[in-house]
Amino acid sequence: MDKVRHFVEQSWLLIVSAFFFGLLLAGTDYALAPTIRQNRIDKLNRLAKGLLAEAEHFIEVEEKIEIESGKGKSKEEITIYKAVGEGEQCVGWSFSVGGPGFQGTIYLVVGVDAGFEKLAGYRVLSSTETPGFGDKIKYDYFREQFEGAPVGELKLVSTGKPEKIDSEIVAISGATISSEAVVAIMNDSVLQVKERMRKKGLIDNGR
Amino acid sequence: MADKARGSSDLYKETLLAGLWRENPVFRLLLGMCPTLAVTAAVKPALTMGCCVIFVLLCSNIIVSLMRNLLKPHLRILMFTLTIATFVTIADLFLRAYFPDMSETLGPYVPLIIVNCIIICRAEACASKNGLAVSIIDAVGMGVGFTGTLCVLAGVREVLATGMIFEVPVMPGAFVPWAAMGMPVGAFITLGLMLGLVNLTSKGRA
Amino acid sequence: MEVRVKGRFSFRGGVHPPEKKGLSCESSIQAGPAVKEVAILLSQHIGAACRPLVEKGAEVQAGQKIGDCDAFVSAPVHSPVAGKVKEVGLRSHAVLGRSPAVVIQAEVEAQPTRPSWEVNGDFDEGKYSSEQICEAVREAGIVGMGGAGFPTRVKIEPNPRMPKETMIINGCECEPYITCDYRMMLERTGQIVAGVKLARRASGCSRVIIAIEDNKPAAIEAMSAAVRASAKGDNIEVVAVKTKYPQGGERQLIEAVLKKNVPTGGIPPMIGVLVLNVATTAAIADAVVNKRPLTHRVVTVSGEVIARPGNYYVAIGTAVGDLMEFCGPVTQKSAKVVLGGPMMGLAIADLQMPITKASGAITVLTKGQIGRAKFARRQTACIRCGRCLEVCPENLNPTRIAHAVKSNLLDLAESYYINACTECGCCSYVCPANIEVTGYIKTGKIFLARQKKKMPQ
Amino acid sequence: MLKDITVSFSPHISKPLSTRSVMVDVIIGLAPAMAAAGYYFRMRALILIATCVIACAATEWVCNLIRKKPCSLGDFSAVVTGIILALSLPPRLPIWTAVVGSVFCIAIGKMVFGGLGANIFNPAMVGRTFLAVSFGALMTTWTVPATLDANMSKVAPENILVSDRSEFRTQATPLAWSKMAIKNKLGADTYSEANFRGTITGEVGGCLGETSAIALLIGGIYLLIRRTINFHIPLAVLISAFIFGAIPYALDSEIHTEPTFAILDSGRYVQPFFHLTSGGLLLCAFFIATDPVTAPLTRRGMWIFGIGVGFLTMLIRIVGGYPEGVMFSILLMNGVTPLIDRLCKRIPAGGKPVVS
Amino acid sequence: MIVSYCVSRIAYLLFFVASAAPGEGVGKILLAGAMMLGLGTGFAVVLLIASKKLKVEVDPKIEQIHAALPNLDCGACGFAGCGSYAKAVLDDPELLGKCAPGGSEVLDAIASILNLQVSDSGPAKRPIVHCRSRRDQRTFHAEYYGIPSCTAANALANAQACKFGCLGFGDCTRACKFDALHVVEGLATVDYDKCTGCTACSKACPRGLIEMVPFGQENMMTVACNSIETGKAARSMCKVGCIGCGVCAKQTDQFIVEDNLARLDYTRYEPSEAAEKAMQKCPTGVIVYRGPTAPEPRQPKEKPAAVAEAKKGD
Amino acid sequence: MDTVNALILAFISIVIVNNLVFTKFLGICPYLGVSGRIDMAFGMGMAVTFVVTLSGTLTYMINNWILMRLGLDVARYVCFILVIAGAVQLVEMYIRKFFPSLYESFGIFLPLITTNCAILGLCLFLDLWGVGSLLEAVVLSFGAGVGFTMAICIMAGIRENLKMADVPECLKGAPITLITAGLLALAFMGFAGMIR
Ligand SMILES: Cc1cc2nc3c(=O)[nH]c(=O)nc-3n(C[C@H](O)[C@H](O)[C@H](O)COP(=O)(O)O)c2cc1C
Ligand SMILES: Cc1cc2nc3c(=O)[nH]c(=O)nc-3n(C[C@H](O)[C@H](O)[C@H](O)COP(=O)(O)O)c2cc1C
Ligand SMILES: Cc1cc2nc3c(=O)[nH]c(=O)nc-3n(C[C@H](O)[C@H](O)[C@H](O)COP(=O)(O)O)c2cc1C
Ligand SMILES: Cc1cc2nc3c(=O)[nH]c(=O)nc-3n(C[C@H](O)[C@H](O)[C@H](O)CO)c2cc1C
Ligand code: SF4
Ligand code: SF4
Ligand code: SF4
Ligand code: SF4
Ligand code: FES
Repeated sequence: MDKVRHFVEQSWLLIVSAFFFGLLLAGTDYALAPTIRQNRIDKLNRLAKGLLAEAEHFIEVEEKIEIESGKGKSKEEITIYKAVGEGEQCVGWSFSVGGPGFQGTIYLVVGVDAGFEKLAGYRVLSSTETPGFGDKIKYDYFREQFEGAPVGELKLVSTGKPEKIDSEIVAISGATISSEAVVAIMNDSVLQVKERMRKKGLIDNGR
Repeated sequence: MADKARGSSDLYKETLLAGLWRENPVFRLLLGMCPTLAVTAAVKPALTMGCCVIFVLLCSNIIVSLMRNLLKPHLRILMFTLTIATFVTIADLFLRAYFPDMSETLGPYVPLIIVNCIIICRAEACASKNGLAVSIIDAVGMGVGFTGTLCVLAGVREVLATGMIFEVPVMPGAFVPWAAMGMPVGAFITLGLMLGLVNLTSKGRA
Repeated sequence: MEVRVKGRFSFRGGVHPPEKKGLSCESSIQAGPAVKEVAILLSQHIGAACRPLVEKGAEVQAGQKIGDCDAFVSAPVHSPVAGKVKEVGLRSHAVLGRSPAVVIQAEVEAQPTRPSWEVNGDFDEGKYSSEQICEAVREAGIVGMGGAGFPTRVKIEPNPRMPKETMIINGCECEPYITCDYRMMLERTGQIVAGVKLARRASGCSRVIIAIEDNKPAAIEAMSAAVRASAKGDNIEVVAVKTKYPQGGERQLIEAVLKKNVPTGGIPPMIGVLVLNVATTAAIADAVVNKRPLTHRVVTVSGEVIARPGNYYVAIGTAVGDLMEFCGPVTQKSAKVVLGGPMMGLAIADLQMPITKASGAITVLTKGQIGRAKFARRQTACIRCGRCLEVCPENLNPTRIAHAVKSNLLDLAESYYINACTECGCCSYVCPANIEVTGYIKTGKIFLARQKKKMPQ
Repeated sequence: MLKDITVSFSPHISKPLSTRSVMVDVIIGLAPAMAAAGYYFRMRALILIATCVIACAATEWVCNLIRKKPCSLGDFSAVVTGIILALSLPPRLPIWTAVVGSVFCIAIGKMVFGGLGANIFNPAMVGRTFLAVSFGALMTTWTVPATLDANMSKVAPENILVSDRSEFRTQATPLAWSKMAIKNKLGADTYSEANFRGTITGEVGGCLGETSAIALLIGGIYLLIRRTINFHIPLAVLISAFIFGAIPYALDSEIHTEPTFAILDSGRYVQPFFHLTSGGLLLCAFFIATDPVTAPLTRRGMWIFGIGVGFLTMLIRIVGGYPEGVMFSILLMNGVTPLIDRLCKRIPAGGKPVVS
Repeated sequence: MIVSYCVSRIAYLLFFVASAAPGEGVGKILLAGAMMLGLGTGFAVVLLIASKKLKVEVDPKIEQIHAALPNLDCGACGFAGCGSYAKAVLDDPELLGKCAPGGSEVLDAIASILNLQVSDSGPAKRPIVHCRSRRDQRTFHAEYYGIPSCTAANALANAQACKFGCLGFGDCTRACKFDALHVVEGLATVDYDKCTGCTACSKACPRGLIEMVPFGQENMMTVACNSIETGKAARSMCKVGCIGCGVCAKQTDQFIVEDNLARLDYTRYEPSEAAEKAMQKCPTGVIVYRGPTAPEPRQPKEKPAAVAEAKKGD
Repeated sequence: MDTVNALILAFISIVIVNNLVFTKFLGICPYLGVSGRIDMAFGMGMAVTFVVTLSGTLTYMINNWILMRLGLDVARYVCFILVIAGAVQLVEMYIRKFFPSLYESFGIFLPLITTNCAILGLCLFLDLWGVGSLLEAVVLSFGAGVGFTMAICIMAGIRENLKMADVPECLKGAPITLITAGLLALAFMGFAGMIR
């Protein structure tokens, strides 16, 4: 009994404040969690909206799409958003995919048209590419090359006119690896998504 | 600080100034180097980080100061850690809710404030020995000193690395950004040179 | 020096500075200056210094013992002249700075002449016992004449804990300029061989190797002939070793000739080896056979600014300045007076400093020879070129040691084996940055010794 | 009697060598490479070399002034640094960039550590890396040598201060091709055969001083003969680079013999010998890895250092993110040089002293 | 602005938590509270038990020092945490003051634990340099080129004629951690205001010139020479050296002349007429005052003719 | 085989490509403080390796098996730091009691490590990177420790050399160490892009 008393004497403060802090934390979390969740959705929406201008809002497609990433080493589940334009008509699709870049993984938000024929472009969700080098995948002049390019046929070249919209993507000077990574994501992953969606009949449903 | 004869306002002023310069946590005490290096690629994250540190420092100093007489020695550090971790979590949640971009940029460096030596140091060296007022002023002094340092460092790095400050271009058009300054190299070297400069201005501690 | 025999034996490292022996190698040993006053330093050897045995005003005979000490590692000193003790006071000493000396006013001012003594091949050392030889050597005050000045009796005396098997006679004379040993080998061949035999008998060595650098073919020839002609000379070999500095350093010589290394911090007897300088052996013979103490020695005086460079038979205690003057007017161009050779010798400041038993040479150097850069203190920082490591015969890391000393990191210097350095100077010689590597090492050793002494408190 | 005599520690004579004479030797050794640079890249080469040398020297002078130390330009090490930096820059780098690199390499690479002899990292490579990291695009645009490009003006272009894109034709370097071949899994053999001669004479794209293997070899052999450098490091670098270049090459030609690649001669990896003559490897082996200040002191250390440089270079070239790995491998090995020196501590000739 | 915004948000949050709606939210909050409670209790129990069971006996002084330290384990001292620093300071008091966060308070605390105050037995000892000769008052045989260190110069032949006097390369200056000793015109000179009597300099001098002397007075009288050369030799080497003439010893027996050198018996020294007179009478002026307010030493009385002579004869 | 490969790659990547000190700025305080001597640096490195492996593994388990399941993400930081602090303290006491010699060689560094952000940082990064399996978490944590040891030993070697250099007075100590670290970080960029 003595021991218990001693223990309580020693640590009552710690225990009490632990409880109090726990309450404080949980309360804060409870209050802020919705905002945080909303933030994430907002960001995706904002990025996707930039890609699919006609879209009014996005609907989360129930079914998850599973693709292989990292040269078939692992599988990834992807949530697809259907972009709905005027009159509840599908104007395109948007989803987020990742792939290995120069240093870390590059996560992109990709937009495609309703028929999965042409790319609507991408936005960088997160990346750790070198500032001043691979970082330029965030720059408009590079990204704009993808807008309207055909799905799955992109090719990286080192010289050419970036302004021209075709399957040729002009690499960022001094950062071919990052450029390549983006092209690879836009080719492989998007094709895979297209394949799976067609199998699941999602694309035709969307039409 | 035991010197009661001196006016308390003197004491406050001294405590405040100590944090700002004489005992500046980064330049003088070499504490909290990791966040200093990690978040100073640009001014904005540096400022955000600084504010988080001020918040946590303030809260933890207040709490520690209030319970300073109840603390048992061997559970002291555990108690500090618990307090700090709680407030850091709150700060982190707050950032995530209201400044999501910054939260993403700072990444795990916000939770790392938990182990930031400055905070434990102040809790131990100041708050657990002093009253509420002094602890608060000390927290503000130290926090602002830390933030100021971070911003100076970040300012230099951002201007050289991007030609911009607060994402507003400030360098002449022909300026080619020095990408290295935005990378670890730039962080280490800029901080090293700045420390050297500070040492130079105060021969006493060089 | 005509045909060169190619020296077979060598060691790792080392340098080859210009030999400059031509200045004095042809000059046979001549009588040195007549002196009116000699100052016999009481500490001319490694070990305990002597106590003076005479007082101011006392009359002394030539060859009279004037200082002695009971310590085992020590050697008595003798007066080279007859005269009167003028003073027992401080005189300049190349190592100790100022040191007590007995100053003797000579009765007559006469040039020293060597008593003539020829030893032929059938000299028989058998009639002297080991103890007799050792005792005679000690009484004569013989110390190593190769430079270190270690009391020879201590070296040759048999030691049951470290039995000596091989004796190496050091006739390398690897320092530039110096030719005194060379001339000794040419002119006192018989005496040297007799001394070798005596030392062999005293120490109980079974094998004797006389090592001579291959730039002295005449000496090799002369010594070989003498050994061949000598009775019981069959276990004495004469070998030519490669001309390279510091071939004469005993550790290097042993490595070259026997392919064995003396343990670091150890001494040759640990591996059963005894090394004696040729001049020392000559002195042994003189002491044992003729009972003559060591009061004179041959000194090379050389250098481009010396009018009459050569080898002189000099009374120990003669002032360096007097000897230099005797060799002709010295021009003002001289920048440094070195007691010994230019690689290991000690630069001296006070020309009144007396010659000691271990001083084999006086070299006078000009700015030109020292090297302008060195003179102008034109040092740069170490460029870590590694040349000093390459030439260090002790396989040390000289630049590391020197810089540790410079930064006062004595522990570090010790961990790089500072005490294994023999101070040969090769590292400083090659350093392109003109860093006084050896100087720092020497200084470091002093620091360390002082620190150690303080430690126990 | 004698006046003005002096006293100092033995030895009293020294070899007629000085830091300056060593550095002058290196400059002479670099002369063929500078000449080749001048031949292939005309005025551009001269201007870049002059800029770097002057900027390096000026920086050193200013640093000494700030520290109130005696001027140390006399040892010429800043000149060597400047030349080596210039020789490792692409020919059409703007002047201001070269100046920034020079200032960085002397100020941060050398003077903050205490000047000559104290620096841990090779200053020229520090400068080059800083430039490569900061100004990636400028540092990876390569000019066609004047002998292949009739358009290149024989004199300096007027607008030399700005990097004018129209002035030169650009070309990928051998190593960029080799990297491409690794990615595309083909074309390595054809390319290396076709361009091997170019890498020997220097008639290919690349940094000022790296293109001509022959000029570098001449200079390197001069230094070896003069004993300014010893052979351990160059040999170790070249041998290990060859071996580590040969391993994937050998493995690859066994695996990829399927006919699918028959269109072009198969080949993912260039021949190991091609690796030696292309890129900065020869310049590195003879002039950069041998920088005494930043290399190990002992011979065993030199072997380890050289092998490390060769290995890391090939690692970066073959599996890394960059076409060339010389500067990184030099810096990395410089960083571990103190540890190597410690590892290869010399034991006295008589063995370790017995502790009593 | 941002701050006020933040504050208002926090206030709002606290309010929100307090009045949390019933249901899922409260459950979660309570779960978190319970969790933290559990964690806190658990750790408290484990640590308390562990600190009992796994106790290791250590030197109580280490514990005391450890307790005095901030216990941040920040490594600023260069040691692995406060514990190892505590141990190290105990062994080597020179390491005092390495704890940056602790500052002077901690320094004082540790110092008192270690009993570092100088024990009060007799007057404090301060160094006296037994040489008073400035560079221009000495004779040089040659010029010394080389390592600027007294120990190095002392190991070489006597370029400076006097083997006993100050060499002026400042090994002592470098040894003094308190900036209390400087070489002035080739002579080591103590700044008694700064000196703490740590004895470092006296250990550093290769010539043993610096003696730690009990300073009974503010300024101590001393024979500022260490040369045992005979009078004639001493004169030829230095204008202000002791020639062992014995004039001082005739005035008072506080002076002892031995081996051509006069010494003051510091333990018996007290200011007296006789001592003052000895000082006046000393032909070379080698008897001087040393201390924080010591007057300038006087110049030697007679022009030492011997010096000029010696020079001619050189 | 594939998993083994992946683990090896993960290990190499955290040791050299994503070295905690040079790319993530973690553990700078001990990096500056304890890199003066190689033996100290090595001891510190071993201690960090040990603790980081332990806490990386523990926090991974707690995070994935308890916190995530219970939806208590909010208590993550508190839990992490308490687990680290408690575990370190226990281990330290244990080693000190039962393995005094081991304690002498590296145990003395243990308390220093609790406030070292490399430990917490690694745990947080493991969470951020979404590490897939416990095995990978163990390998990554261990690799992080090895990377730290390498970095601090290299720096200690360099600093032993710098002790003999004429570094400007105002740059001595932390400043020159930081600059050197910067140049090392520059050198380590050579490994960037190696493992993708
Ligand atoms: C400091 C530095 C950072 C780099 N960062 C990137 C990067 O983020 N992305 C990238 O693809 N390449 C990056 N590079 C790699 C090089 O620029 C590399 O030479 C290039 O990717 C190779 O392709 P190239 O054919 O365009 O030269 C970087 C290089 C350096 C020196
Ligand atoms: C670097 C160095 C060089 C030496 N050179 C010679 C030399 O040339 N001739 C010589 O007799 N002794 C030379 N010595 C001295 C020998 O090492 C050794 O002490 C001597 O030969 C022993 O003989 P001793 O006692 O008869 O003098 C040299 C010593 C050293 C350290
Ligand atoms: C000494 C030296 C070192 C070099 N080190 C590197 C290096 O580490 N990384 C690099 O990308 N280029 C380096 N370069 C430049 C390359 O050798 C060369 O230009 C190469 O072909 C790279 O071209 P790329 O980046 O366009 O593919 C170096 C050049 C020299 C002369
Ligand atoms: C053989 C040799 C090679 C050198 N190589 C370089 C070099 O690659 N880079 C450089 O900056 N300096 C070099 N130097 C010059 C000098 O060592 C360098 O500036 C020092 O690193 C500066 O402390 C070299 C010097 C020599 C003797
Ligand atoms: S020879 Fe001189 S420059 Fe070369 S490493 Fe040795 S000390 Fe340094
Ligand atoms: S370190 Fe000593 S033994 Fe080695 S070369 Fe230098 S002086 Fe000779
Ligand atoms: S007192 Fe001694 S240590 Fe000081 S300068 Fe004079 S000789 Fe040198
Ligand atoms: S070293 Fe110590 S005793 Fe000597 S002057 Fe300085 S403080 Fe005084
Ligand atoms: S702030 Fe990172 S270890 Fe101290």
